[in-house]
Amino acid sequence: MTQPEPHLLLRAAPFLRRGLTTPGLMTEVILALVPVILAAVYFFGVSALLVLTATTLGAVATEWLLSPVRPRGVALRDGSAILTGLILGLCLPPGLALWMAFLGGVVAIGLGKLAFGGLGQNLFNPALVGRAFLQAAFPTALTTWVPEGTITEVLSVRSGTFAAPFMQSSVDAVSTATPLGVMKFENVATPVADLLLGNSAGSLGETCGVVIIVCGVFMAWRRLFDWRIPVAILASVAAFSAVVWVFDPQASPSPAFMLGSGGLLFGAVYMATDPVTSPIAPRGVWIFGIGVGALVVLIRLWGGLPEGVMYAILLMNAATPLIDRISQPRGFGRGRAAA
Amino acid sequence: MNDLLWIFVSAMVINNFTLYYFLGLCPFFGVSGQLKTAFRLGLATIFVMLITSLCASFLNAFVLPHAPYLKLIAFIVVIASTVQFVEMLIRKLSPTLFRALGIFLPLITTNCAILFLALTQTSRDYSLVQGVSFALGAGSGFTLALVLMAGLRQEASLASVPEIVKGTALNMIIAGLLSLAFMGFAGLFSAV
Amino acid sequence: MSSGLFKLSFRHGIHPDEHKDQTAHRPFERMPFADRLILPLRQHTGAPCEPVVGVGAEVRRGQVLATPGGFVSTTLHSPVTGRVTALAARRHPNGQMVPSMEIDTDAYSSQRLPPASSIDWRALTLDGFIEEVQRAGLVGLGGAAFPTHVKYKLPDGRRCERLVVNGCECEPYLTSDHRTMVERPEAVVRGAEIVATMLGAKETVIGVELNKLDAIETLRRVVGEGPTRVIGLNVKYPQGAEKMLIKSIFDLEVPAGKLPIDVGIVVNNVASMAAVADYFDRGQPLIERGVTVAGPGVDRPSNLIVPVGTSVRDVLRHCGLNHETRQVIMGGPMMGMPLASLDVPILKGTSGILAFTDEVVDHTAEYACLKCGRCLEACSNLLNPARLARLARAGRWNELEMNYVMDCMECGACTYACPSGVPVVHLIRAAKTSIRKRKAKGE
Amino acid sequence: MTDHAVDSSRLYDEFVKGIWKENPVFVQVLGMCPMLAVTNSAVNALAMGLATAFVLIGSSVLVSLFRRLIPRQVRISTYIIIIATFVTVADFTLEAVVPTVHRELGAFISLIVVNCLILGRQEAFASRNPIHVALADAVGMAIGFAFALFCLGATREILGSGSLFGVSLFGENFEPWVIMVLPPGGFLMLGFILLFFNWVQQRRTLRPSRVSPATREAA
Repeated sequence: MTQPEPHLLLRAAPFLRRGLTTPGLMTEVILALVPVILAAVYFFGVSALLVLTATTLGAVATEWLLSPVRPRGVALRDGSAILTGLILGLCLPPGLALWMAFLGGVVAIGLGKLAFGGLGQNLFNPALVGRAFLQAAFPTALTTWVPEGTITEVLSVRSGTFAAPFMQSSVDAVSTATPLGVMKFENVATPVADLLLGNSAGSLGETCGVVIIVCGVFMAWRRLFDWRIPVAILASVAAFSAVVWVFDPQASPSPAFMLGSGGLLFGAVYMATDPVTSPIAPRGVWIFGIGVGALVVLIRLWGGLPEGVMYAILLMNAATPLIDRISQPRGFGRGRAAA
Repeated sequence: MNDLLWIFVSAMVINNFTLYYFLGLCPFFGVSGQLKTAFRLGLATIFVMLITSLCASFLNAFVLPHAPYLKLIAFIVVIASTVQFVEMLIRKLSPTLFRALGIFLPLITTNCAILFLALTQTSRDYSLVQGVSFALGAGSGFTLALVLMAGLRQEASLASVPEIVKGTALNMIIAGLLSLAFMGFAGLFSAV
Repeated sequence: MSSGLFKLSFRHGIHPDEHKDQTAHRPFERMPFADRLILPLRQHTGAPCEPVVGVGAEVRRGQVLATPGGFVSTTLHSPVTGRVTALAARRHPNGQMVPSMEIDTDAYSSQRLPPASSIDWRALTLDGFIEEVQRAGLVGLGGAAFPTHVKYKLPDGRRCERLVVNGCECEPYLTSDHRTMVERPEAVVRGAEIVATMLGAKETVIGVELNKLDAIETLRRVVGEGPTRVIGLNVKYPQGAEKMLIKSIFDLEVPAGKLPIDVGIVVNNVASMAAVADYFDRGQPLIERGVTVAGPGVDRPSNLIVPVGTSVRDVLRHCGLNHETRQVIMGGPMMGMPLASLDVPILKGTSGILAFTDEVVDHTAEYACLKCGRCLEACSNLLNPARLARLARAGRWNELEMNYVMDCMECGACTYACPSGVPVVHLIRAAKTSIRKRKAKGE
Repeated sequence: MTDHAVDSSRLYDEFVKGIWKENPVFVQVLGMCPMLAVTNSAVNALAMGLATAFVLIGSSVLVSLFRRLIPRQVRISTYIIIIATFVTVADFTLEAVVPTVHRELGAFISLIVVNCLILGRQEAFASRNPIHVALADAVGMAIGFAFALFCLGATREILGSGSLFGVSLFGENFEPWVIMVLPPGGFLMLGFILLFFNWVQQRRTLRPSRVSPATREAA
């Protein structure tokens, strides 16, 4: 008859959880990156893997060393450092000197994330901070593009890849321009099919549009990000560039070219969608996406740089607190709809 | 027309006074803790810059050719007293506007951005209209940077920033990243 | 059937697993009278009631033990025939020691209610009716235990246009309201009829979620072609919250800080309606209630009619409490109370007792908030819980109030939805308490 | 102690405080405009530091000298005119002596006028102290300021150009971190230096509490 008194757990309501966890979501995002990584390896061979390893190592090492979370290494469990490293690596050019890639990972986590207190506290997308830092620090190295490889050259690695730390990576004879560069400086558009299939020069992750779109659809379906962000960005880029194109089809690129070229797809799917640095409410998300789209078109068509996705996202990251402020949910029973 | 647009855009985002020339950092870091104050200070700055630009054009046309060594002193004295005068005028005419912007006016006068505006306008030989465009661009660029900074700082104030980064170091890092983001505007409209 | 197929709902909210099949088809059984009952003098929101019998008094089942200690307070009746053995502080389910009455059951009594005639409610004025309801000891049986008669006291200048009967039972696991609707539809409709007539409501709507089709059907059969409508609602938590229910049925938002009566609506729980009918037709005050006992920690999940004051331990034993139980919850899993001890009584407002084992106990580790917005999409109060939680952590009281923290009804949907395991609603609850304390101190 | 000893130790304190404990840049965070704008190389930083030192010392002496003659109501304007005069002198001198540096510093030499450090010292110190104390304070602050400028300029030049005072440090193959000579690098570098400063301060405050039991035992 006597039953043991169960040792009762005292935690306040609610007692049920939906069963999603942050590490789980991160793992899924990393899984959704795998096809893009594979595409990068397919087009750029071993050097792609090397760059990705270097950035990821840089990111992980910094998180391990500098994160205030104790015991050491616990901060790595959420997987965000790996994700940052991989995304950073995918927006770097193949054949970049590995010490630069490593430095990028260090800066991304150290400056972009830990300085603000770690995961969830950063104001700018860490991977983009790393990328923008490298771009500003080593403009030449970051804009030296090797032509997309062929299968036979899978194992070939640029000689500059292994440059000693802080030393220049000697520039190979073969270098080429990205479709956006060609467009900007020579006004020649690369066929859209080539852009989507990856037959063009560019950063590791950005050349093969089809893979990114497929992964993006997967992530939207799994609700790993707010689908509104990429939709808003791509739609606004298409809309703004269409307006310009209609007025001056000779000198300006077509909307299709704008969508397919450069880091737009990659940025819209993997970088702008970082929940920490994008607005939280749907209305704010639309503003954010349209803002990114408008800035991309502005910088690409009238700016001094061929590509503006990175800066566009960083600038909108900066505006995110303000957007959040004006797009707060209204509160039940407040505002117009209240009886 | 393009020329005016370029002067405006250049002063506003490409060579943003704060994020590119490091001007007006005292109010930039001092006032950007609160969004509302930041915005008001920005508006007040636009206003003072307009007055400055007009004053500088006037001095350049009528006074400085005769006494170039007086440039610095003339700018400071004339601009400060004009702003003082306008401040009194506003206080008389619109107490509401005075409460919103007026208290900032004397503060801004001693801001290096104002003096820089006058000096640059002079050294670039801007006409009156160009000067106004320059002042408007610089002012709105300052406001933009200030408001963005205020938003970011308010957000960061909720974050668990490490003790050794807190304070000025964090502000510097935020400003640095903002300045990095603004590099995207480099060369904007220069080809037009 | 037509109205049941409309997409009636409110914005946001969550869809937790229902877990209702464990007990949804188990008819009410009567819980045997326990040897000893503990009756806290405060089982409702408001002032505690004042005892009118002393220690040693012999009491009959249904006899008044304590009278209301104010308008927002109610009567307490004896659930058994027996003897008052103590009037002292006893453990309340919320963990505090509160003045309570202890009654030892008379083992030889038949425990039959003394015969009472029905009350001619049609002859009562509204004020007389309110007094009678208070005399019946009725409180909201949905869980909040707000004295029912207080809702009927219409503020000056307000009229009750519509009566809404809340049959949502949106909390997972709980099925006692469901069973009440299926087994006693006449009582529910009858109670609603009494209340609607007394309040002068022109329209009565019984809102039931569409996961209880049998209840909808049964109620519709009883209602027939009368003025009362039974409406099926899309299943979503927290539809049982008054304001969400009103939004779902009438597409009407009760303004923040206002009550349903401010838009001419009174909302009552279905079980409360049945209790009203019991009192006015049979003279039975609120001395027992339907309780769902469920969860993997009990071997025989059931719906029980439990005399108020029965200890949780007795109820769980009756249903076969097993050794794996790690957590016992009074109420639903979203808004209920965790129990530190099983020696606490079932209260008038107790809709369920859930025994959770390790499998279902929430072990989510906490990670940093990623501002993913899932809490925002869960919040039917249209707030920004992520921001509120961050502000609460930083102790920014003014900003919290500017972000309408006081509107939060603590339904817990945000915490449920959070992938990072942030205790969102806990932080908000604590912040609200602090703000109230500061206000009380400051003014 | 004689009056003279008190006086000289006070002079020393006033002199030293500006260099570390109340360093105008690292601690008070004043005069940041020139601080960041001209510190992309060590030479520019040093030139700016010297120019500022000249103006600061000169105007401190002058203000201290005339401190009883300046009416309170117009004191700020008077300070500004005094400072502006010194700045004009410095501007023309630099232009004559080192025209290349003058060109690089551009308008920033003129902007010394509105450097809050200088005005702040006049208002807070020079106008209230006898001339030798004011001089000690001004020299200390000037050295502190120049030191901070130099630190920033040197680090930015070393990383950003791989050289110091134009002398290449790491050989031909060094890959410069261009960002360090760009505006963002200025903010970030100052951020890092402040961070380092905080770190040193923090360790200083932490150390006694950590070490004390052991020290006490040893004693």
